[in-house]
Amino acid sequence: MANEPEARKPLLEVKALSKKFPVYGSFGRLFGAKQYVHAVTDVSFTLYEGETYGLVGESGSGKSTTGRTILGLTPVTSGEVRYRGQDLAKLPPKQLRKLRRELQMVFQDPYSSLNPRKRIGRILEEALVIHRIDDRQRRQQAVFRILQIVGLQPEHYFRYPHEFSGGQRQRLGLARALILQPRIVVCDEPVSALDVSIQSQILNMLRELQGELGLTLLFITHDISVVRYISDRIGIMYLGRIVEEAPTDALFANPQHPYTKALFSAVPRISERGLKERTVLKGEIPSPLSPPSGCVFHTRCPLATDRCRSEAPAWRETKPQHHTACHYA
Amino acid sequence: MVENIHDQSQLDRLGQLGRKLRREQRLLSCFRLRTNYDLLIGAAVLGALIVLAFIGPLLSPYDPLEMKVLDRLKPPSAAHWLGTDEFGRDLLTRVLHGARLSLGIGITVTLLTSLLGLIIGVYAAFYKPLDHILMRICDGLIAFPGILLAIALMATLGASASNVIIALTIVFTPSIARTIRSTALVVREQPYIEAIRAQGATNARIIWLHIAPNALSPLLVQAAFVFAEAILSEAALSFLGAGIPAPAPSWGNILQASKSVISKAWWMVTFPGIALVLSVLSLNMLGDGLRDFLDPRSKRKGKGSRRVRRVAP
Amino acid sequence: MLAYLAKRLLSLVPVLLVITIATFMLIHIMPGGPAAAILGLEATQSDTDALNEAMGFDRPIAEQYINWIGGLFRGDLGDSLFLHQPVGQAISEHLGPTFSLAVVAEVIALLLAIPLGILAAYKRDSALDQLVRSLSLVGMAVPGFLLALFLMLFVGVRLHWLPIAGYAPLADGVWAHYRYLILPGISLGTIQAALIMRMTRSSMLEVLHLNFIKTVRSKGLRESKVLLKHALRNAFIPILTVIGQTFGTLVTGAVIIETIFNIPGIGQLVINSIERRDYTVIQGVVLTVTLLYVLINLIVDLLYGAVDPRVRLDRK
Amino acid sequence: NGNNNNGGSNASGSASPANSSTASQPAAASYKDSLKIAVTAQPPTLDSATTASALALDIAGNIFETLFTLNGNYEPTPVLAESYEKSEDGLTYTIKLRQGVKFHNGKELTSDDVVASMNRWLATSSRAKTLLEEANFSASDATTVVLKLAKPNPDVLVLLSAQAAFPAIFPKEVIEAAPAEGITDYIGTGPYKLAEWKQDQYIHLVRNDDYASPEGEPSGFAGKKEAATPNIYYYFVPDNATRVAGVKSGEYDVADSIPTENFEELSADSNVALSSYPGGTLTAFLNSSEGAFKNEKLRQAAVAALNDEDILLASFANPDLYKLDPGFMNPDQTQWASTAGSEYYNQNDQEKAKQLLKDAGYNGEKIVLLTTPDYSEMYAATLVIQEELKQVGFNVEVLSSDFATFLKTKDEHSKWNLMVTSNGYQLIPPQLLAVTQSWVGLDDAQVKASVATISSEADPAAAKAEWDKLQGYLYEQAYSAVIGHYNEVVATSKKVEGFSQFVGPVLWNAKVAK
Amino acid sequence: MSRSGQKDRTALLDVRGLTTRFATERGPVTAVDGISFAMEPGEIIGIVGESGCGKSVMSQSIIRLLDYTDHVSYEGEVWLSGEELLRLSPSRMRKVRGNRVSMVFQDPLTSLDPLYPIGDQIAESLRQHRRLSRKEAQARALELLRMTGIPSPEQRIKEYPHQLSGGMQQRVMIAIALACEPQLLIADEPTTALDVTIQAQILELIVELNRRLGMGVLFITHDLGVVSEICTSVKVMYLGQIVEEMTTARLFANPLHPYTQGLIRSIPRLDGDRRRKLHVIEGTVPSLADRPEGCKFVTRCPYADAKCRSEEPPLETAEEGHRLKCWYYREIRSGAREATQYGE
Ligand SMILES: Nc1ncnc2c1ncn2[C@@H]1O[C@H](COP(=O)(O)OP(=O)(O)OP(=O)(O)O)[C@@H](O)[C@H]1O
Ligand SMILES: Nc1ncnc2c1ncn2[C@@H]1O[C@H](COP(=O)(O)OP(=O)(O)OP(=O)(O)O)[C@@H](O)[C@H]1O
Ligand SMILES: [Mg+2]
Ligand SMILES: [Mg+2]
Repeated sequence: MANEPEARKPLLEVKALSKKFPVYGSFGRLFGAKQYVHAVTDVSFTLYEGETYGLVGESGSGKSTTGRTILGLTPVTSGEVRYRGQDLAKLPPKQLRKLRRELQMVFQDPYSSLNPRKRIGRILEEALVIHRIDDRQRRQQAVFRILQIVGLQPEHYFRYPHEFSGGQRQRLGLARALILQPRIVVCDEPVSALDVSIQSQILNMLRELQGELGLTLLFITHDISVVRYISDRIGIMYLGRIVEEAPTDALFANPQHPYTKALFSAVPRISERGLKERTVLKGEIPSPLSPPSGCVFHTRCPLATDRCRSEAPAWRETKPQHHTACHYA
Repeated sequence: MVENIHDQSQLDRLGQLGRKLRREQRLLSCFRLRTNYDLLIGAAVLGALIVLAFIGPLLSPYDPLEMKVLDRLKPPSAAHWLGTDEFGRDLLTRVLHGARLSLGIGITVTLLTSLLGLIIGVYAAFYKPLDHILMRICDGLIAFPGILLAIALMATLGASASNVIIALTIVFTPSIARTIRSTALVVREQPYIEAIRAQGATNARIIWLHIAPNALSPLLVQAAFVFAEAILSEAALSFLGAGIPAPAPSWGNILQASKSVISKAWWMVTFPGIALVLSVLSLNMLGDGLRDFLDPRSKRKGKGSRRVRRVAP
Repeated sequence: MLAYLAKRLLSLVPVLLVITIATFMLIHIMPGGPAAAILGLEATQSDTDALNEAMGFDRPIAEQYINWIGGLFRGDLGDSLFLHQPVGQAISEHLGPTFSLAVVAEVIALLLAIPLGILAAYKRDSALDQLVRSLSLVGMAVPGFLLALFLMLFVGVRLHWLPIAGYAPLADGVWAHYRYLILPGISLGTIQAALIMRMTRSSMLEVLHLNFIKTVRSKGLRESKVLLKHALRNAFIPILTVIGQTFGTLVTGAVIIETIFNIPGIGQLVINSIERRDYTVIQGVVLTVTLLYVLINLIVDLLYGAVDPRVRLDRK
Repeated sequence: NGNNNNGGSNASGSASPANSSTASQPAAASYKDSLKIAVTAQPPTLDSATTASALALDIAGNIFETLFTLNGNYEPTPVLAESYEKSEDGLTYTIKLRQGVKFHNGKELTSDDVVASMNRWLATSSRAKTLLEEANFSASDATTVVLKLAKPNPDVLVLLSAQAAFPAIFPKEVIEAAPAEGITDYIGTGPYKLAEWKQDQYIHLVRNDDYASPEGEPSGFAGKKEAATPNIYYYFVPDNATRVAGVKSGEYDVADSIPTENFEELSADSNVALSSYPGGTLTAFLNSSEGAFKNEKLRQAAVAALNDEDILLASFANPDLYKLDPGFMNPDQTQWASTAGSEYYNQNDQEKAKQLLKDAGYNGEKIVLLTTPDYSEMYAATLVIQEELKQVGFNVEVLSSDFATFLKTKDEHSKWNLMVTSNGYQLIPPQLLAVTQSWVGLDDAQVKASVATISSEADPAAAKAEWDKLQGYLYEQAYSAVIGHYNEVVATSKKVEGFSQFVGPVLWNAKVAK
Repeated sequence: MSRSGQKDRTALLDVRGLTTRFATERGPVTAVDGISFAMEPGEIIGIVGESGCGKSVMSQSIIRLLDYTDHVSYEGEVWLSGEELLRLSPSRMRKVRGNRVSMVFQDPLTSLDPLYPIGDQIAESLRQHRRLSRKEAQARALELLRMTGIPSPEQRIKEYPHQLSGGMQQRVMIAIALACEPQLLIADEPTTALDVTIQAQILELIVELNRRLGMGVLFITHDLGVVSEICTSVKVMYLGQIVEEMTTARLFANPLHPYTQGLIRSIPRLDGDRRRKLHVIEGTVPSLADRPEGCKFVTRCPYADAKCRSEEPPLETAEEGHRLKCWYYREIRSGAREATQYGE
């Protein structure tokens, strides 16, 4: 799947992206923000044409925010997002709206991301209407086509979102993202609301479609087994930062960051042995309002030293294509 | 397989299917309607009142304004089914005409407040700076008790039906706007709004095609209450002498006049009182029924999507 | 806490500005003036003009407003043109009866509404529930003034149980005070009861569906404890909101009931002042009433904190 | 009601005459020590010189006294005065004051106080200003004052006794200390002192223990005043139904201004006694200064269309409570009662009205009737008139607003054409609103000349003749038309004794059995 | 282990033919359909199954928490140490809840009363069942908190649920459940709402407590990985029925029911070949309102035939401690039966 490194064409480059959400104090907006939620800090990565990049992390680590800022759904605080050379953050709204055709998103909760009062046909057609594509009849045909592609029946055109099962809704979310024939699709936890037996249907479909349509995927998830299955490269996020990035096989064969190691070991594994030996991380994830100094992971890291507490580790290539932010990797 | 979707017969078939599905949908809501007694009774009583208000006076042999002072305050009889008032006018005719005015004011006020409230609420929810200005004004208006505001306005504008409507609209709009705003604020944060924005929709499209329709169902319910409140407030204003000026009959007017003869002419307070209570009751029932009808929880018995993960603190 | 209070008070400033300016404009657009009202039907135009000039109503509105605001900063609401006392005093004298009445009405409403609301929610769809729901619908549909007239005729005039109108201050004795307030209290309380009952029922229903009710039950607690200690307290915030709102409207606008039962409260003061075109009193009352409304809301907000730790202090 | 209730000179008008029983004197213990009376509103002030509010004057009458007052026969009778002398030319009155009268503050009454009070009254009271122009009081010694007039006036003593804006005697210091808006320090010489004025609730009066009463059988406002009940409470009860229910239930001992609707109901109540006294006239004023009614024919058409009987019945409910009579003055007052113009009164002649309309070339112009719901009798009468005018083909609209707005609109003559008001009786025709230009803009040379003649004519018969002519002229020109005369009704509990009424309730000799 | 045929007085819990129905607008629905099983003291039994298959309803039926829901009816018997729970009076039942059997729910935040400090909530059942004084109860609550491994419990005990993180909230839930030292702990998806690293902490805690206190644990989850880590035996549920039950080891080594097989194969495994397509169970779970006749899995089963559609298979014992509901498991195991509808 992953093309040879030399042949890879960068499609989307994220450079030092940061996003802070202000938290207002008792005087509201009057006296400015009191504190900031550091949702995403200094995140950089590149999406190459046709690949799937997996972003993994625990709840609140900033995965969704990364995805949303990349698509300009929420303004960046600093950094840039370059899509085919254009900085999306600096684009006027009108042009950004035009570019949306090529940058689509599949949302985490398939039910609440479908307007409950509209029939599926209308929901899927709306994207075409917005971009003034085709006439009425052709649009309808396009919808039938896309329904078929994601494995639904033309009959479903006339139904309301609540008349679908979870897996079907997720297919609808996908259909909506794909109907504009985008080049990049950000999938924000597209399977985490589904049962295992349905999850595999969606994952298989996603992989097939990617191959057929030549999509580039940014796949966000907290499920390590899923991300391993779907991605070519993986970034591990912790507290708003990417702490490690590597091609999938390399990462699983040889995780270097202590957090990655703990994460992998915490995953309940199907085995016949019963409770296995593992590194259970102590403590809780720190608050993004005041991230720890130095290495953000030092509060829970079994190997932390004084250096970790004071000095933020640099982002460095520890192996070919394998980057880690740890002093001791 | 993908190809044969494009042929015309296939499209026709789907068109038919769509019609069938829509019919089913309609049947389903018919069913939900049939078992919604609040809604049915409320609508029936209200409908009956409206019909009576508009055709009743045509059937009555009396003029609501014609005075026969010698016949004043006669109890109900064959000639005057509900008796006569203090000027010898036929009470039934006046109550029916009063229904026109009272219900008419209710309807107009409801439409005006809903429209204004919707516009103010939706825009306030969408545009932050506007929000602050609009909501401060609304706060101010809400903080000042409605009936007093209405009385002051009536004193300023002078008593007339249209001024009653203006006054009541000013009184009721802020709270409607607030309700709409709070729903719209919730709707605005819904993922499907973000989803449609991600498709490249313009703000106007988002506001009017997505936020407004979804903020509408609380409005419908509240509209029924505004309707009821407007009728009551008109009566209260008239009762205080600040409502519709006589001789035009409104329920409030008739009740106001009945106050001084209450121990002598029970019919003057009883019948318009019943009409008033009945209409407000039916409106409240309608509102309740509507809420149940529109409440998605009453149709989806099961649970929504599961395993929604905990949001970070 | 203090910061929170300061914030609330600060956010009041624009509201008050809006309100006072609006009232000022409103009362000055009102036709007629205080002089005519003081001098009566048969007064001559020149008398009226002279009095208006003496009272300073011939000057530009903006100037009058600024003077008034200036007075406000010195804590001076001005003097009533009609009542022979300062506006502040007039308001405080009229506030007492209104407040007493509101308390009586609210107590009647709560005693009726909360238990019935809880029972209706607990026995959902039972006959009792149906009854409570119908009662609350009817309660909301009967206008207070009709009920008041009925009570006055029946309980006051026919049965002679209670005085039909009037008011005695608490200083005259507890019973003397409250006997005047019972009938108006019932007239006012019924509608409030209907609203509170409704809210209690629906809020309880919602809470009873929440997960933690299962936890509490899984501990083996008695139902009374489940309902009162856990469910009711959790359901209480919306109920409190309604109580706050209804109490707010009671304190600021029991106009009709006060008129019918001749209770010298704020509602009557405003009505009379509008009739008399007693400008300074109208302005003063509007200001007070707004402040009161906000104050009641503030108290309710602080009570939220007492009920629910999550909204304590200045958390938004 | 805010009308002023000036008495005429004849007391026989009361439907149920004053019951002034002072005969039986049961032990004091069996009477209540306070009397509660429900009145319609809070008076604007108790300073009688500055107000025309009947209510204010009723209450103030307990606190303040005048030099002269009217007895039951509407004759001026001394109160604080002891005697007077009139000069030959009728321009000088020398008035001797009664000795030993003390103000509520303990100060003895002197001529200085009288001069100060009377001159203030001459300067502030609008009646005195117009009818006693350039008159002046001075003190000749400590117990004698002298009134000098610019021109002779046959009615001087009547004016000094008048109930409207009556010339109360205040201590001189109080007058000097008074602010521009009027006196606020209510110190008088009357049988009661002001104890408390609870704004918008009640006025509490207590007996003046140092009171020096004039002698004589009580009659009208004159005669002996006992202050029989130690405390009097005037409660302000604006709602009619509440006043009625209150007197029925015993909450109040006396209820003023009983709505006529409740007359029958209260007559049937065994606990309540009703009494009534002539209240005034209900009069239609046509706006001849601007608008459609500038046209005399249209005015006449409107007056021709009136069915006064219906209007009165609708306004006062019970035929016992009103009287059909064309006179502008109190029909019981022999000096001025007149039936001139009766052919134009209560015509109810629709044909004539229609004919006049046609003659006038009426083109459906809108006729606006101005009224206010705050006065139910004016309001009801207006509604009936509207209906009656409609019947003959007028295009009529009612302009109704609250009282304050009504007062304002009344002075904007372009906004209305006809208005009905209820007015208390006047003592002499020149006081009538129907001839006052500032009232509705009546501007007619003949009317002015007549008024001048009446106020300066020394011969009563000639004055009367002139007044007959003037009343006839008012009707003929349809400037205004009396609709009828009405009674005011007061309800008292049967437990009340010694209550009487003249042109208002008289409470100082009343007591309430336990 | 006891066979459900005879009543076993030594069993901690013996559920026999438990059926739970709800009356809904569209008629009665059967959420739990004739479930029978037994468990011994100290056992950890896992119950797995997809969303809506009746896991929660089943567990809540055991302590009759659904009594307060509208229109619920139970059939069958539930024996807890020789006492039949379904026929107990409400007041006797209350003495069982929180005392002899307690529960931990899925979402800790919404399962704690937000308005009371956590100490009070722990103390509540102690005061109810043990009649402890306020002070004693608080002291015991502190002890319990410490036992669940919450840092600085003295301070936390006064805090409110929203002040705690999800992991800590779940520890509080566990402390509440353990307050009266129950014989049986029912844990209904206690880790689903938590992050993996936190989940690991909670699982460790439950296992440790089970070992130390010797109580039985009924562990409900949809996560087969979790089951494999902590449970001794496992029951697989589908549409209100137990379709297969066995020891955990066999579950992954030798599942026999086509549903269980499909389930296990469709999980992306950390050690599997990630380039292969995932196995898929086609179709979706039917709604309770239209449960198929015959075998409940028939709509999604690749091996189903007419018999499966009309006749419901019994719960058969395949081997000692391994029972399942399938007409053709032998043929499928031996490879004699080919997939009829869906190929791989
Ligand atoms: N609009 C917002 N305002 C304030 N804070 C926000 C906002 N959106 C997200 N955050 C905060 O930013 C942080 C990262 O949130 P984000 O949703 O990106 O996390 P995530 O990794 O997607 O988590 P999850 O797995 O729960 O979806 C969180 O602490 C969250 O509370
Ligand atoms: N009170 C009720 N009335 C009607 N149906 C109900 C009720 N409670 C639960 N159900 C239905 O019973 C079925 C089983 O629900 P249950 O909660 O036990 O599923 P579950 O296996 O616990 O699922 P999850 O993994 O989502 O928690 C579901 O279809 C549900 O809709
Ligand atoms: Mg997310
Ligand atoms: Mg469950």
